[in-house]
Amino acid sequence: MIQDKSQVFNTARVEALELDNLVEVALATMHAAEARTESRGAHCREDFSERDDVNWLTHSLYYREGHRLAYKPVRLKPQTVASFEPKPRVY
Amino acid sequence: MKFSIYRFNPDVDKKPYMQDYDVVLEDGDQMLLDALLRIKDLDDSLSLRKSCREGVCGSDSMNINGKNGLACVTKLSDLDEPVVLRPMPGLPVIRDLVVDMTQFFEHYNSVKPYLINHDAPPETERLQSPEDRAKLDGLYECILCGACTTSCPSFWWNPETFVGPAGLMQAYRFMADSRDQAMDERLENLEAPDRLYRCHNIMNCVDVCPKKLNPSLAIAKIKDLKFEQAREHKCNAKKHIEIKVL
Amino acid sequence: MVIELLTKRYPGMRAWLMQRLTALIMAFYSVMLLGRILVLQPATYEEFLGFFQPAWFRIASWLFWICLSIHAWLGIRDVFKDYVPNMYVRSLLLKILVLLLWVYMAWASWLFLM
Amino acid sequence: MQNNELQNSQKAKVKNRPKNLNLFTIRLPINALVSILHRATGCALFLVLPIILLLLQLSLSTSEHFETVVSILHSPLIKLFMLGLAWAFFHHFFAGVRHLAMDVHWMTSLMKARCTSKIVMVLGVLATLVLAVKLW
Repeated sequence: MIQDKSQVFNTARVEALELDNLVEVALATMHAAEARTESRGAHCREDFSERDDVNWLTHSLYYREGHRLAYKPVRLKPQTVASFEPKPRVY
Repeated sequence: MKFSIYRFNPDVDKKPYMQDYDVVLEDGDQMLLDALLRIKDLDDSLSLRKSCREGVCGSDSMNINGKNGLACVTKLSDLDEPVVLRPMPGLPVIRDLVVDMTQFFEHYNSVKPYLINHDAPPETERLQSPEDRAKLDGLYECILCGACTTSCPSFWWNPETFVGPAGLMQAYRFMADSRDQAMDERLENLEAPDRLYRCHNIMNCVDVCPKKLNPSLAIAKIKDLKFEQAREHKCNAKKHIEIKVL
Repeated sequence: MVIELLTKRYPGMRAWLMQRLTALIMAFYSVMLLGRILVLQPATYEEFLGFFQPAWFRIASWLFWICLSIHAWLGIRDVFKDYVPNMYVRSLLLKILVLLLWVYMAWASWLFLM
Repeated sequence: MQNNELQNSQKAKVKNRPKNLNLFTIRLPINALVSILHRATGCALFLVLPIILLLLQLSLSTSEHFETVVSILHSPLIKLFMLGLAWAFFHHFFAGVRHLAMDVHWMTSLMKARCTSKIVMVLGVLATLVLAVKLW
């Protein structure tokens, strides 16, 4: 509950609005991550430990209504530099 | 821990006043900013700027027990109680600990804090030798928190005209840059009697800088460049005459 | 090179440099004066007159006073700029300051050169 | 209309912003102390210029006047005043020398500047004390 009702530099209100956005982003991340059944980069899943470029070389798009997800292909033809083939990053 | 904090909300208050807080700290509260956030849990009407909480963004500069500094890098154990917190001196207070930095950034902008180079851009970056790069050490690190400028008496009394330590040090930062070509223009820009020469080496700026920089010395070096410029002009004038004679 | 910086082209540098140059001259004069007083220790009227008599000392003192006037003008002007925000009052005070300094200068010239 | 009023009230608020400039709440470091004393002593010295000129003129005019000046300078209160003045001179002198040194980048780091500030303070007082011993 915000006590501060001021119009001037009301950081309490700004932070409340920010929290709203943070929740939104957290939801989007959760749903998209849950749907992505593979592992790449920082996204690691114990149940799907392999990288899967055939099905998942794709952007995830999240829609708030009904937590719907859509997908968009990754553009692999950069304008100015040579393309870098997707492959597992192993060290 | 006891605090006494400057409060002013233009919506409610006619005049600023000091409000006392007694806050219970928890383990891990080491910096002043931690304590301020505890206070904000108790009283969300306390306004202050903050962002990175590690002395890089320069948002939470304030007057702490009479000395300007960043709340996030000021250790609680170093402070005498009650800790008196006030907004930075000499700038208009928007609310509580938040000051209006417009004037500060206008001065900063007035010294053209960017590289001026009229050569055609090369294929790659404009290169610099390690020695030339080293000349920028102690200058480029400024985070524009405003602690120096708002602790400077010359700025307090001449906020409209005096550029202030932060702006002047940035002016020198670009004069010292081997890639910059606007030395004459930059020196000319600071020649008006009150823009640069209001500095009286009081050194409050050096005293408070959270990055341990030395604007005072940078200002003295700008004056050196002035001498050099005058000498070069004379040499050039001589060359002119010699060419005419030839 | 220094001379050029004392022209109107560099108003800020000129004031700053003048303040330092006059300070330097006055510092040397002060040390000389103190030393002379300590060596000669004038106690009677005659001794004091003798102390003051040499032409070089009078001219040095006169030059000192010129430096003092410039130095005081620059210094007090800065003080007014800092603490007198009202432009009208400030310019009035500056005029009084100039007048005073000229009067002192005339007085000192009469004392030192006559 | 309402919007206008709101804007006007906002503008008024911006105009009436207070400044935190209560000098008693702001710490005065040693460097700043030496600096403000440099200014204060400078002003004091400027104010006594006519007195110095007057005394000089009197003591040069006749031997009677010279005696009067000497006796004036020997009264205890005046002596104290003269000592204060001497301190003002010495402080202004030493602080000025420090200024000149810093102009040529001598002793410009914070630690060194603090050190020279302390030296200036001590030298000013010391020189005055030496003079006091001489006078009494």
